[in-house]
Amino acid sequence: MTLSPERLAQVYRSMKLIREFEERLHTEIATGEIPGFTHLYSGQEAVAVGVCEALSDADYIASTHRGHGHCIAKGCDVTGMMKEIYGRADGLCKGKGGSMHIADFGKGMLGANAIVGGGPPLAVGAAIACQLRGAGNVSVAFGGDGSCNQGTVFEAMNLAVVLKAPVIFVFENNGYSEHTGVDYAVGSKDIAARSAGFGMPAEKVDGSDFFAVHAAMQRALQRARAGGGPSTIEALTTRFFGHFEGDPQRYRAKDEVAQQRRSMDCLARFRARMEADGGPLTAAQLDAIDAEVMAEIDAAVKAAKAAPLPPESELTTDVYINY
Amino acid sequence: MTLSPERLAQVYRSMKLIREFEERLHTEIATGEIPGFTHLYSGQEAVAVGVCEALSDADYIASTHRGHGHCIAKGCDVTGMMKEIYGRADGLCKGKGGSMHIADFGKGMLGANAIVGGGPPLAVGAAIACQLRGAGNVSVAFGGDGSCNQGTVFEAMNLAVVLKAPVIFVFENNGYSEHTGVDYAVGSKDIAARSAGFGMPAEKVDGSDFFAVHAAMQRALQRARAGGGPSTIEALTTRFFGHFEGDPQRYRAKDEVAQQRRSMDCLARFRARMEADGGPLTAAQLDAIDAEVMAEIDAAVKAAKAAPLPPESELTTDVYINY
Amino acid sequence: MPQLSMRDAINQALHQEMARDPRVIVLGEDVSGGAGGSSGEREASGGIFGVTKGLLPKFGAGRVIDTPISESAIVGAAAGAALAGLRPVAELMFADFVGVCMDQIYNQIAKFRYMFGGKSTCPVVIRMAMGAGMNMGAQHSQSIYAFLTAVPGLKVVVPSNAYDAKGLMIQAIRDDDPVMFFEHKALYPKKAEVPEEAYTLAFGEANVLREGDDATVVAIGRMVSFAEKALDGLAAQGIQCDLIDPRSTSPLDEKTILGSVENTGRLIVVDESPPRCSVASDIAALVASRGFESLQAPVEMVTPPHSPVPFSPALERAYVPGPQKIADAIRRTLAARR
Amino acid sequence: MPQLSMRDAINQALHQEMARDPRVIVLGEDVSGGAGGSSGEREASGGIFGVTKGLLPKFGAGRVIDTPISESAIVGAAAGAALAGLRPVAELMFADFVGVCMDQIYNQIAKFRYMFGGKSTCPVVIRMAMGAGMNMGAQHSQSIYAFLTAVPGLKVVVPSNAYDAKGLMIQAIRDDDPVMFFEHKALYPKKAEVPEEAYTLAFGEANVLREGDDATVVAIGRMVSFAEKALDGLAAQGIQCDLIDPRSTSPLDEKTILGSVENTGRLIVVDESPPRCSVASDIAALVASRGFESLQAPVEMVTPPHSPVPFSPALERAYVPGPQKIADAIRRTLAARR
Ligand SMILES: Cc1ncc(C[n+]2csc(CCOP(=O)(O)OP(=O)(O)O)c2C)c(N)n1
Ligand SMILES: Cc1ncc(C[n+]2csc(CCOP(=O)(O)OP(=O)(O)O)c2C)c(N)n1
Ligand SMILES: [Mg+2]
Ligand SMILES: [Mg+2]
Repeated sequence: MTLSPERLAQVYRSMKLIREFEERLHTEIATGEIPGFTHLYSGQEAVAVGVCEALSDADYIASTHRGHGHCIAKGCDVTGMMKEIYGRADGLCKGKGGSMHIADFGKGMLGANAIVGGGPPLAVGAAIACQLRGAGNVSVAFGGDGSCNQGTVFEAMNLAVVLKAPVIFVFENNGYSEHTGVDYAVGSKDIAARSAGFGMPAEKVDGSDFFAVHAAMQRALQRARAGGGPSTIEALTTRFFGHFEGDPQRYRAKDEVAQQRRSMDCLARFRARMEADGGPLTAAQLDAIDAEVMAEIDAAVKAAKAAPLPPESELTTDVYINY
Repeated sequence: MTLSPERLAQVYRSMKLIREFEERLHTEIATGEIPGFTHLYSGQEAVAVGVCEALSDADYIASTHRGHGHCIAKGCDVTGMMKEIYGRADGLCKGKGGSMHIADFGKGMLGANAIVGGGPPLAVGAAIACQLRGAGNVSVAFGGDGSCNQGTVFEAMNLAVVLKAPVIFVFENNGYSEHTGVDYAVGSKDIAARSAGFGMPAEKVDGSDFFAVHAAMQRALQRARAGGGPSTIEALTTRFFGHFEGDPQRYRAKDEVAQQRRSMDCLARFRARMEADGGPLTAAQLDAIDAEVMAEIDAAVKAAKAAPLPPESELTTDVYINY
Repeated sequence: MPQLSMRDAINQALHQEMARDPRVIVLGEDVSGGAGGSSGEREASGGIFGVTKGLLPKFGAGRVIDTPISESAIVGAAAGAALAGLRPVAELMFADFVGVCMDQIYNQIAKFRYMFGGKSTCPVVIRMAMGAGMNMGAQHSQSIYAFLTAVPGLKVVVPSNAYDAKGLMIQAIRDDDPVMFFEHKALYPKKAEVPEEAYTLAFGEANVLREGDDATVVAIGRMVSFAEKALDGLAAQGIQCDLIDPRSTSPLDEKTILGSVENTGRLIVVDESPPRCSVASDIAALVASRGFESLQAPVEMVTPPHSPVPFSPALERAYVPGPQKIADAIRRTLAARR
Repeated sequence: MPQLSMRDAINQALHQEMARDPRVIVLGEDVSGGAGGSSGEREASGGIFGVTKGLLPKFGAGRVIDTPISESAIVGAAAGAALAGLRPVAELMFADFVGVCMDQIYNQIAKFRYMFGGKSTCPVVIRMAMGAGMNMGAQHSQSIYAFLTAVPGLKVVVPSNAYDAKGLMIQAIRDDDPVMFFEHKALYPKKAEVPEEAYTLAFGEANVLREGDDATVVAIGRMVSFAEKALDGLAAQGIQCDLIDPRSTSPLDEKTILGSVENTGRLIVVDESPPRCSVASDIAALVASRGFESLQAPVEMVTPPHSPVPFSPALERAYVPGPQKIADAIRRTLAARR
């Protein structure tokens, strides 16, 4: 499946938006103005965008603690997100959720999740809803290379196979869960193969290559929409920052990040591909998108900083619908 | 590895003891004298005995709700068990545990478990203790074909592989978890293959054939004792009774049990094998064991019925060691 | 009016709501039974307690979903389906199994709406059988509603009879908040008059079964019938008490309890959970803080001891608070004076 | 005496006990950090909060065990190792994660000894960081010790300072019963005088930090220092209260609490959990039932509201009970009379 220049521009814009959102947060967090702790998605953009490109608002995703990228790829409002991360009253979740709990139900975004393994069972449930409605919609469970060792995730995979539910399990293998290497924590050393053992097609893709992710997603999607049940995609990727902001990353070789910023940058690779493909998007067009994105992020941060904090009266609202 | 006639007699005796223990319970439960609900192990004896034959008291097992067979195979006192099941003061657990909570720490029996999937994490822990002591002991996690879909079990398998812990996961595939067929509940339709996906050797054996189970166990044991880490054994077996006593078993074909009692009776097959092997044990010897076992069970039931109930003062003891 | 067991009353509620609203689905282990297996009987049980019987033949496997033994996935799937617009009723079989899926209940379902700033609805019902008295041992006999009552974001319902169970179940399914529904195993066969037509009972509205000025007795679930027995005995001695069944522990009808204590000055709470951080202690604390002025005697909490549920009937009988212990506590409180 | 942070005090306790007793092991996610990965640094963190730092280099990977993200397996393995004779200290990282391993805690560890008729010992310690105040959101800020205090068979410890933390941790490791050990994140950096040598503090023995006849203040964990601040302010107005830190909520030092209320006639409980079925309500109920005769005023419970922990600092500040709210409650109780 080839994408039109318009879609390609959209894809690049999404990836760039995620990148700049995160790079900017990295800077802003250092000023101490952002509360809590934040897990940045920089480096993994091609996965979120490659997966979500083919989804509509009627398709669902369940996300993780490292969820900003998934939110943006699924279409969440960047200013609303930024305000949420700053804990403001008009953030996407009124400032009650924060970085790890952004959701947007109009976009089919079922929420980031601060519990590792919390999302996949939810995704299976959303898939059951899709199945029952019969409109061919699907649901995606994002998870990391660490999450795939959590019992809830295994259960979700088996249940999805049993019900032939239209779920796509996307494991973003960035090499680490907190300070532990995937080569240690996944006994089989192979997430995709272990998933295949559950009775579903599973493939490993280059997670820095938007086109590779997107193609795998197309295959999984087709299968799911046709009633063929769940699939797993293991995307090999990297995170450009620490586990959370402030992590000294002593578990990583000294030059690993610098090297990966060179070899595994999905934006650079996208640009190279455009050139190789004879320029469906020109460098100038891409530069223009970059500029737009920078302005958008700038505006979002400004808006967030200026936005009001939630009033104390909000403390006890939204616990129940009625009680 | 060939077993001496003495060991063979011991093996047969164990299997027969389990069988008669359960068949007798089946009758006694019908009288209404036995409290609670009971899951009988009849039909699966070759698994428990095939696995435990090669273990010593310094090796551990963690059992399930269907635990009588594991207890007996691991050497628990049959009269103490019977008293426990009758809820008597001098039962193996003072009547506080009952059928689903029999343990015997002197025998390395870490307890039956009424939570499906409760045992395997415990077995990994016991294996860590074995590893640290360095005496080559192992631990066995028993589970059913239903238990293997529980998150705790998947986690235990992965952790065991990561730590190269000397655990053997024994899945007794008797075709059903409660009223649901394994062909439905295990998405991959293949427990052993799914376990192999976790990065450990896994084999499927005929669970009605003591010698097949025993041989697989020897292989797993050798590997575990040598530091080679965990293994899985999936034993294909059957239960001769319902899930619990009183289950009408409408999920099973009408003649399934009768047929399996004919074709999958481990005792009959053991006898046939003795004959085929030229009689390391003669029919007369086996008959004598049968008679002994019947007498032992008879005595156990009598003793249990005559034993005192726990006094009310026992209600609040054993909650803590000191408090 | 027809007499129905609590089992059948809940079953009827499920039938009626599934017929009324296509968004209602049921899922859990063996909710129909017979998925897979060799007999070909597609409904082999209808739930281990028979509460979901007849739903599969009527509504099909798309809406009556048998699952593997994977409680986190069951509850999580129910939650996800609810977020996506369905109204799932998940069966946890035994309430004791909350341990293997607690995260999905207390960190996910309970917190969605708050974390997401009021933007989600998660109208899920989790049904579970609770209670001691059937010699099922420590892991199959607990009454763990206090755990969930403690969790902001959950509603918690504990019916004491078939009539209430039907009305509360229908309310639970129609309610837009998540509801934890506790069914006492010993009450399943107990019958009451239950109207054929659908009806709802509001949460947070206690049922006052008896009235009397001597003391306020609050009892939950199966304890309600035991309290009635105790009061029957005391009536002969001229002792009359308010008997309050809160029906839901969250929301709790504080007003009715406080109002009664204002009149009687004496409180006895009867609860099948061990005493620490229990609903009994919760109600005692409510009255000690907000009804203190009217209290004339020490609050009495009638509960099991701080111990797991024993297996042996000889011990389990002593574990479960019975009419005698309740009557004793009432007498004690009447003897005390400020 | 050396000043140590609570983080370092617990770390020292772990070092000393591991050196003393070869059966003590430590396991959990990133307890050393750096298992796998590309740097080759085998101890890359020493725990996400640094509490287990230095253990791996000293005691080796056989006794300091990094694990995958599999809390049920972690806690279950700790339990199984304890049954098999070791003395494991498992780290759950955030207390909020009990949800994914609750069964192993409340149905397994807590019940073994009872179910097995007193034949097992399971000397396991589960360490977990709790508490709000760091803007970590609803799933990383809870103080869920009430859940576990409710469970017969568990001991529950909530230290309020570095000195206590060390003594209680050493006691926890040497204790033959399972111990749930709650460490408030905000207290990790707080320093106190901590003796170098090993010492134990008994469970069930409260620490009376202040004495005074006006009222009894019971505060838990981080709330202790807030109560001290409140009392500092009130002292200027001539108000003097007993301040009791129970240190363990199970066993609870009922005697000290009841004894104090006997003298003061007034009770304020300060607790960082939401109010329903909480330790606050538990202690209120204790006094309402067994100290009622001396009570002169309504019991005051100072707790967060019945809501999840909000993310925004603006809201979280209002969520956590602070010195002001505590002082207000004390003044309210002093104004009330019977
Ligand atoms: C149940 C649970 N256990 C542990 C944690 C702490 N924790 C947060 S993120 C994380 C690592 C997750 O690793 P991975 O799944 O690879 O995702 P990544 O951070 O690499 O995106 C851990 C252990 C948690 N939040 N929830
Ligand atoms: C966590 C949990 N879920 C459900 C149950 C109820 N239950 C008891 S036994 C059982 C079936 C177990 O099937 P399997 O593992 O195949 O063992 P079998 O009964 O065949 O020996 C179920 C669902 C339970 N005890 N614990
Ligand atoms: Mg990762
Ligand atoms: Mg089975």
